Amino acid sequence: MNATSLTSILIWLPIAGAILIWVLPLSRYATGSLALLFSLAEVGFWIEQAARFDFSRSGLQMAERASWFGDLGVSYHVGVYGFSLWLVGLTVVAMAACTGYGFWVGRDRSRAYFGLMLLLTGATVGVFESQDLLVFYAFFEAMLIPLYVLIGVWGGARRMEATIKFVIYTMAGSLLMLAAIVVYGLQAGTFDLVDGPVSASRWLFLGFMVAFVIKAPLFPFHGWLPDAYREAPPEVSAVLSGVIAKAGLYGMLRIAIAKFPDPTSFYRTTVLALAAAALVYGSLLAFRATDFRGVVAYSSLAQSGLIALGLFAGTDLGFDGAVLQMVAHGLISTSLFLIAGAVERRTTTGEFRLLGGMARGRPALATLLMTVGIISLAVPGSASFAGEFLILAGVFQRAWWWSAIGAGAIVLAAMYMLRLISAVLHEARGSTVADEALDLRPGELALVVPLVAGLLFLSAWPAGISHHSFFGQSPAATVKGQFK
Amino acid sequence: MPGPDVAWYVAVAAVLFGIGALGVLIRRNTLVVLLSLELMLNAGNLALIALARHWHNGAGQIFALAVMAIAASEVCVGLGLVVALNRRRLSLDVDTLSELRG
Amino acid sequence: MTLHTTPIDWFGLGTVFALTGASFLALLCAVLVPRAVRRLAAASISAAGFTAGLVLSIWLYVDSKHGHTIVAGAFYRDRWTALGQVILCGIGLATTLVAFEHVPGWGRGADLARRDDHVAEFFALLLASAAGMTFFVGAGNLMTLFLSLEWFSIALYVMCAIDYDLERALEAGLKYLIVGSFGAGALLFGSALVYGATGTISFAGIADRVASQGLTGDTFLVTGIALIVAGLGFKMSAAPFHMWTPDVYEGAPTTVTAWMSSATKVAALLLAFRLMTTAFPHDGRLWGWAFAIVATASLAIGNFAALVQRNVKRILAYSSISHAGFMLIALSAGSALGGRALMYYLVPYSAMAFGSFAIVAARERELGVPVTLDNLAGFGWERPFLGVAMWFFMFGFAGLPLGGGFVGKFYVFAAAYRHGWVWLVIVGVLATLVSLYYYLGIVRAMYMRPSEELQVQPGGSVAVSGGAPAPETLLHVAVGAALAVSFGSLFAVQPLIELARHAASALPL
Amino acid sequence: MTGGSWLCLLAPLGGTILITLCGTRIPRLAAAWIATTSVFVAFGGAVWTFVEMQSRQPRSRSEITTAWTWLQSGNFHAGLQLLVDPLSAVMMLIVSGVGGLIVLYSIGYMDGDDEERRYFAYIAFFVFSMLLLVEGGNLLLLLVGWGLVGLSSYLLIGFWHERPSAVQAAKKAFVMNAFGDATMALAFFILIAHTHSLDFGANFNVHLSSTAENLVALGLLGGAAAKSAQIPLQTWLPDAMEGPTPVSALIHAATMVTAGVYLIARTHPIFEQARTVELIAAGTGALTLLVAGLIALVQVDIKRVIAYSTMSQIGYMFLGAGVGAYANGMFHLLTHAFFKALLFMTAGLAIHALAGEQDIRNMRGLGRLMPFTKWCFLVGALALVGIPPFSGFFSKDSIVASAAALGTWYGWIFWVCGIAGAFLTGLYTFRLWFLVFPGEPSPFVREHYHDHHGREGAWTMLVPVGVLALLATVGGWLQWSPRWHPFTDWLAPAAQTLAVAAPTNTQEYYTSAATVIAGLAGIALAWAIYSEQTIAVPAAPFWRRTLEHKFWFDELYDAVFYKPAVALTNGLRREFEEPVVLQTGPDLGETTLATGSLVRRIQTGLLRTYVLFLAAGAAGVVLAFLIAK
Amino acid sequence: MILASAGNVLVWIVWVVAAFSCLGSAVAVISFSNPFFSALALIGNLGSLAVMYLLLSAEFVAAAQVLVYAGAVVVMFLFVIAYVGPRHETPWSGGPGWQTIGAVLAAGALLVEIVVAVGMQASGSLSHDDRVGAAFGTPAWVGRVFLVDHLLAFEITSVVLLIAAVGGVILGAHTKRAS
Repeated sequence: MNATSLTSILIWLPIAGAILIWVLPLSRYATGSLALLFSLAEVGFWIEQAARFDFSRSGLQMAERASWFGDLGVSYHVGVYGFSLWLVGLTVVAMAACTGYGFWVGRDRSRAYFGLMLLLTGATVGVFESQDLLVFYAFFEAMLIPLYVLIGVWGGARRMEATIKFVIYTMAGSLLMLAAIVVYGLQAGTFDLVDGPVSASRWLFLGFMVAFVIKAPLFPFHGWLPDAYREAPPEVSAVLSGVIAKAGLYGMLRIAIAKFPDPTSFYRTTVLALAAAALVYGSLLAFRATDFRGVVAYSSLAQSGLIALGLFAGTDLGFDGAVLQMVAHGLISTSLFLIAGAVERRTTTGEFRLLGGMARGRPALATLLMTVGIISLAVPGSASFAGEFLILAGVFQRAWWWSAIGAGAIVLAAMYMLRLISAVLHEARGSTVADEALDLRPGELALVVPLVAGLLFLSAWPAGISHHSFFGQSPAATVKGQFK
Repeated sequence: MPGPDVAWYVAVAAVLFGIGALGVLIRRNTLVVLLSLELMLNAGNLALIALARHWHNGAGQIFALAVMAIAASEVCVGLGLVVALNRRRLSLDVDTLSELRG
Repeated sequence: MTLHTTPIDWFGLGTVFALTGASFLALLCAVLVPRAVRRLAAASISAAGFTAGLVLSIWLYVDSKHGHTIVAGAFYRDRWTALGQVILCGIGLATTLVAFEHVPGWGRGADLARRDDHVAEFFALLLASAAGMTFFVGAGNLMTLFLSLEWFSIALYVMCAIDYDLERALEAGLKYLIVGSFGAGALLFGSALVYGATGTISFAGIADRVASQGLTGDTFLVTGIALIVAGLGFKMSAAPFHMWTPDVYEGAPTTVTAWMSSATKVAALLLAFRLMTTAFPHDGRLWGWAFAIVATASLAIGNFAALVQRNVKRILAYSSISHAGFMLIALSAGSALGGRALMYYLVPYSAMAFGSFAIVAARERELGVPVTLDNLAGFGWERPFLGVAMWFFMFGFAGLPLGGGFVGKFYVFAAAYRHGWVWLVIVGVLATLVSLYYYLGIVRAMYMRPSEELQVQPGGSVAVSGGAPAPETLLHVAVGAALAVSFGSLFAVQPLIELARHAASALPL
Repeated sequence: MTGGSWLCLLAPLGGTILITLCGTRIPRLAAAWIATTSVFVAFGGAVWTFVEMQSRQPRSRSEITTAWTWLQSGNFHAGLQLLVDPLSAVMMLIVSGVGGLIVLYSIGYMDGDDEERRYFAYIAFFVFSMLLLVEGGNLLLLLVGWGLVGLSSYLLIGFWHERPSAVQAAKKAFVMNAFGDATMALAFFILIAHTHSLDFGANFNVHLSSTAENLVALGLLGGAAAKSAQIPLQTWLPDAMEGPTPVSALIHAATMVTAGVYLIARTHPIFEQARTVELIAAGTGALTLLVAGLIALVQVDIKRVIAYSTMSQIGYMFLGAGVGAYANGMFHLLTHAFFKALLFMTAGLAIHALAGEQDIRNMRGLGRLMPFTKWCFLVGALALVGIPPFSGFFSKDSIVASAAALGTWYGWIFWVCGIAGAFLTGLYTFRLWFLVFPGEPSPFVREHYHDHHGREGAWTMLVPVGVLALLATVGGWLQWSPRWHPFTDWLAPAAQTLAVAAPTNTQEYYTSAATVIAGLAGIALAWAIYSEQTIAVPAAPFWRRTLEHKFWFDELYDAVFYKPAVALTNGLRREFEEPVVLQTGPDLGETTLATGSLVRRIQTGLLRTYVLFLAAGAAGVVLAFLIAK
Repeated sequence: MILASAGNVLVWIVWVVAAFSCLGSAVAVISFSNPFFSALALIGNLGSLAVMYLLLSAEFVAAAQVLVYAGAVVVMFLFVIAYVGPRHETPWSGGPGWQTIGAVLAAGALLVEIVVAVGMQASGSLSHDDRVGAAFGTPAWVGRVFLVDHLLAFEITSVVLLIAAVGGVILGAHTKRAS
């Protein structure tokens, strides 16, 4: 199999799997295993892709291109850059873990469920790989379709409001992006992201940014976030904050910043301000949130802000740090939500006042939650420390106060994450924590441990990503040069 | 054969059209509404024939003839509905036929 | 005296003849074929007729590279016509499949003896209306336009009321008839005025006269155009000429609604595009703006009103109004791109509209009552295939990239932008946003309710036919076809656009 | 030489990983011994390094070894690299040596705790982090170690996680250190912005604008103060005594808390370019040593007394390093590691024997039952006060002398503070001594005392105490500045003492005299008050309360930082998040639906209305056309 | 000459009478409360229209008008009216208040607009000319035009009529249906 076809395989394999699962009348168990098989195959193919990716070569790699409809210059054009490679990896790994979680907890209506999970996988990979604006938009929207049903059917008590709110919020942004895409594409004569020229139009920039800041999200566009993260089934929340949110940030990097250099510098301060606001605001609210998922939800808001800070710093360190942090935080929040799900399965709640003292007698749970939590608060030496350090060092070169704010927010991060850890694991035993509530079972370990292992590996060698995301010595120059 | 300008005929047609429209708008009896529709079609016919005279080509007259047939068909179906309604012991008052709304 | 009768290009009218002939045959069934097999016979004739029509119109498409008028300029034989006929015949075929199991008369309830009354006539009318539409899309002058309009309109009036035991059916029929005749009256008077201004009724002739005699902006002409716009606006059910739509769609038998909502729009929009661009190119500014405004109104009213409906048929009716608005955007652009956009949009749209109404029909039948958001609960789990299909159509309507609706919207916006109307793009975008709420609402009703709310046992059915549930195989086939079309049109954009381009090239753009 | 350093660094990490992976599959004792062995292996590595370094010329005693590029971006890259030079060698020896003894000690101390394995994993991890801190070959790696020791200190303070107080103390410690980390990080950002690098060399030989230099130095000082519990970031240390006593001995006395001193010595070129800031560091030390000494006077928890004395002794080290006498600061760090660990461990013996009792008012007369403990504690106390020939004497006095060597007005202020500190040290140390050990055992003691198989503790506990007692006695003889100073010479290539801070012998002599007299005076006063009761403690209720409230630092921070933050957040959530951010979407939705029902109203169901709309529409279009044509 | 002018006057008189009776009867159609009278009034309207067709030299159409309309359509009306029985209903009544106002406004607007349009046009292209062939409007001529120029229209009307008949049968003539 030649390398280029890997790109398309990664997109269409899970979608084919979804259709297969919908068609085949299999038992729940068989369906789950089949879905798991597909998502593991995805991981395998991605490893193959990463192995074949040539980091010493510039420009797009493993590109495939076929005209979709020519009269408007729209083509099915997919390929990977360094940073998209990492995000695809994050996607397939996280989705595999979450699919496994769904299998482990035995979701009912399994055929629908697993089909949608696979569909989501394909769509998300598509977002990170597509190199044509309309294809990008198509996948960007396609992610919503399974999410809407996944939250609405398998979610919590207030799932319906949550899911409608989520979809309409995000569509509000992305539809404006569609308008912007139409205008950009017809002006440029092509919708191709690689050949497309840069544009100086501030309106188009804003049109794109609206979609991305809602998806990421940045303050104050996160109205959908708390409900969605609380009401969705844990594995879906994991995907949402771990992977889907990254699509918005990826969009900022790949489209908003790369294609609109002048507007970017014009609105830089504004966006940086929004990002910083998201960082501080999210950290503060996470610090006062009263439940497990609430903390993680608002911390994801803060993290989105941090990453946006790095992206819009527009400096070498900023870009590298942002990509690194995207991957790191993706793994972190995925594992955190999965652990949250495990806790809720045992105690039926995520409310702090009902939890506590779970560390005693549950070493695996304690160790994993402790490890992930500590990595997520960016203790020096961890992957997320590396990411945040680069981001803040990068934005420092823009103006010192951004990194001052960031540093302050990191202290806040320590406060809310330690609060989370001790509220769940430490002090007196919570009223809902029964002795029978077991430690993590092997099945759950098999899902979370690989993610944590990945995090530890990144902690040992963050340069593995930070130095392999953009070709050349200066990421800023690479971005400016359209990744050529 | 000199006589009033074509414009006068068309004007009459216009007025007739307006009267027919008014009839449809202010009458509740299905039958009268159908009659008013006939008036509107006839207004169209008059205009067509007058203008056919003006351009003295046949299209207008043929059009008018065809319209007569059409009018007849509409009446046929319309009256059929009236009969059906009547057989269902329903009022022929169009205002009472408002089960479907909103 | 010798009479030089006009030469008739029989083949050029092949589709129309096929359908009309089939219609007559079906009518004969009503008297010649015993009741026991009448439904089967009539349905088979109808299917055969539509298939023949399909084949012929495809053949016509291939064979009519250079479009021209036939039979003394009464009819256009070109690819625009042929493609429209292909779409119409396709819908007709699907309608036949659904109708075989559904129409007329679930309204007549359990009285089996009378379910098959007028079944033959129904198919005859279906074929007749289809014939009328296939003629309508090719109409070459104002007279044939008016006549063919009445042709299928009258057939539709009767079809709406064919469940004449139901008051709502009669009400729908009467409303449709009266409002329709009023619209026809306006159209007629408008044609008269245009005729008066130019002295001819053939589309091309009008344009020539206007050009040669500098009639642009002539009082009669513009007044006539205005009245014609109103008359056609009624047929497309575009606001503010839309008011009849929800009521008629709700009252008519659902199969008929499916047929109307998809086929009528195809015919009306294609004809309108041809008429405006062929006959009135010089007043493009006027009707362009008019249709833009009408489009905006339709988008606004259709979507807003749909938000607060409970009855699914009404929701879909309003959604069809809003989609008329989308397609009118393409029409108002009046460019070659607009023509392509319109032609493309119609394919997934009609598939989705037909499919969704067909699904409603199935639900209606198993419940025996009108379908509302409440009694739709659990449908998705009870009828997996139909549920998924509905899910599909709803997301497709909403413009999510699950079907061709997405590309259609994109094309329409592109046409509007090329025409320099960014504001129209924004309007469309906002309308889409609003529409999400009710489309998602239907999906929510189908899937996201607790199972206790299930209406019937999965696989079960409220016995229309007394015994076991009807398998409704044909309906599933039809829905599957609609699904295939709306899904396939997402991937097969290029070929479809090629067809549309050739079709549009027949128009003087 | 580098081999030794790697071995030294990785052995404890290996221990941690081994224990974690084995989990509950190995007996507790096994875990304990794995940890102990790993740390002693590390000590072996340190010795190896030291010996190799010994054999080299002073100029060539510094070597950097890189494993791989840890973090890289653009033209900035920081390797995973170790720097071995005299300074780090000393620290390696202290950390792994004292650490080894303390881990050994905790085998006995932690015996019977049902989460022993976790304890030993943590403590081995701490040793690893501390070694990473002192061996780190560039500023980034130093920061990594810096953060990791903070982390392990958090883990160990909160080891008994059912105790809310312990968890709170752990969080407090971590957050305050995170603040220090943040200021250091900011300092590093400045360096990166200027030099695109965090290598020691690149940043030590570069000359930045004085503002930049001062900011960098301030940032580093913030980190140092947080880690070493210097004012104003000192409040976490006393609470940290919630942790097990060996932890207090190792982390909060011997090694981690003194890292600030190491940092100043390590980055002295930066500080020297920002001399003002360096002197501020010295001032901080001076202030802290007084304040801590005063607070120690009124504490009743045996470990807290020692904790405050730790703060005060680190104050001395800061003073020394601040004025530029890095070697003296480091030397005091060394001796302090011996005697303070000794004090904590003897206190631990007492606590262990009294089943966890820590209130010195209940301990009277313990010495009768625990003679070994008693004498060892006395050694530590004398070393602490700085009575010759015990180690404290040699190191402390030279620091005060260097202050005098400055000769400037602030130099003399520092000098006075040093002397006063010596007096306070004598006072609070022997207050402790007289309250706990001499005299008849109190009923409480008799009731709760239990020995360990007839001994005062398990041999694993007694042996380290003995060794440290020896070291606390002789450790200081390594250098007596007026006469011989091998330690200073050894450190010279890494951290050359500033000329201005090099005291003359006379200064050395009279300073020594003064400190010893002050110390003895303190001891005498303690004897008079707590042993003979000839002098009564002055009531001075205000001052007493002030000291008991530790000068109200906690209350201050609570009121200035924590409470406002909480109020702000609650306000944001109530006034902004819920009503605005979360509600806007639904509100818009409501409005839309309202519009919908409005539109719906025109659909009256009346046929004539429909016709009316059609007619009106037609009329409208006609009118529009007639106008627009 | 005089005859001609007299002919002119005569034409004018006939026209005026026809026009007024046409409009008058139209008004009557929509204002009688009894549909039966309305139907009768329609006959008058059709008749006067037929006269105008004659003036416009459309003999055949005039004849057809009388035959088809007066002879067929209206008769059909009358039958149905007799069948469903008299149903009295006064104009301007019922419906929401704004319905009536809107009705007048809309219908009035249409009327005025078109009349204005006619007026604007009358000065221009709608000037009268009398040079029209003698054959114009004769049945033979009409037949020729029908079969030569507008064959399809002819066919279509037949189809439409058939459909309408079928529809009428389905809707109107259902036996044993009254359930």
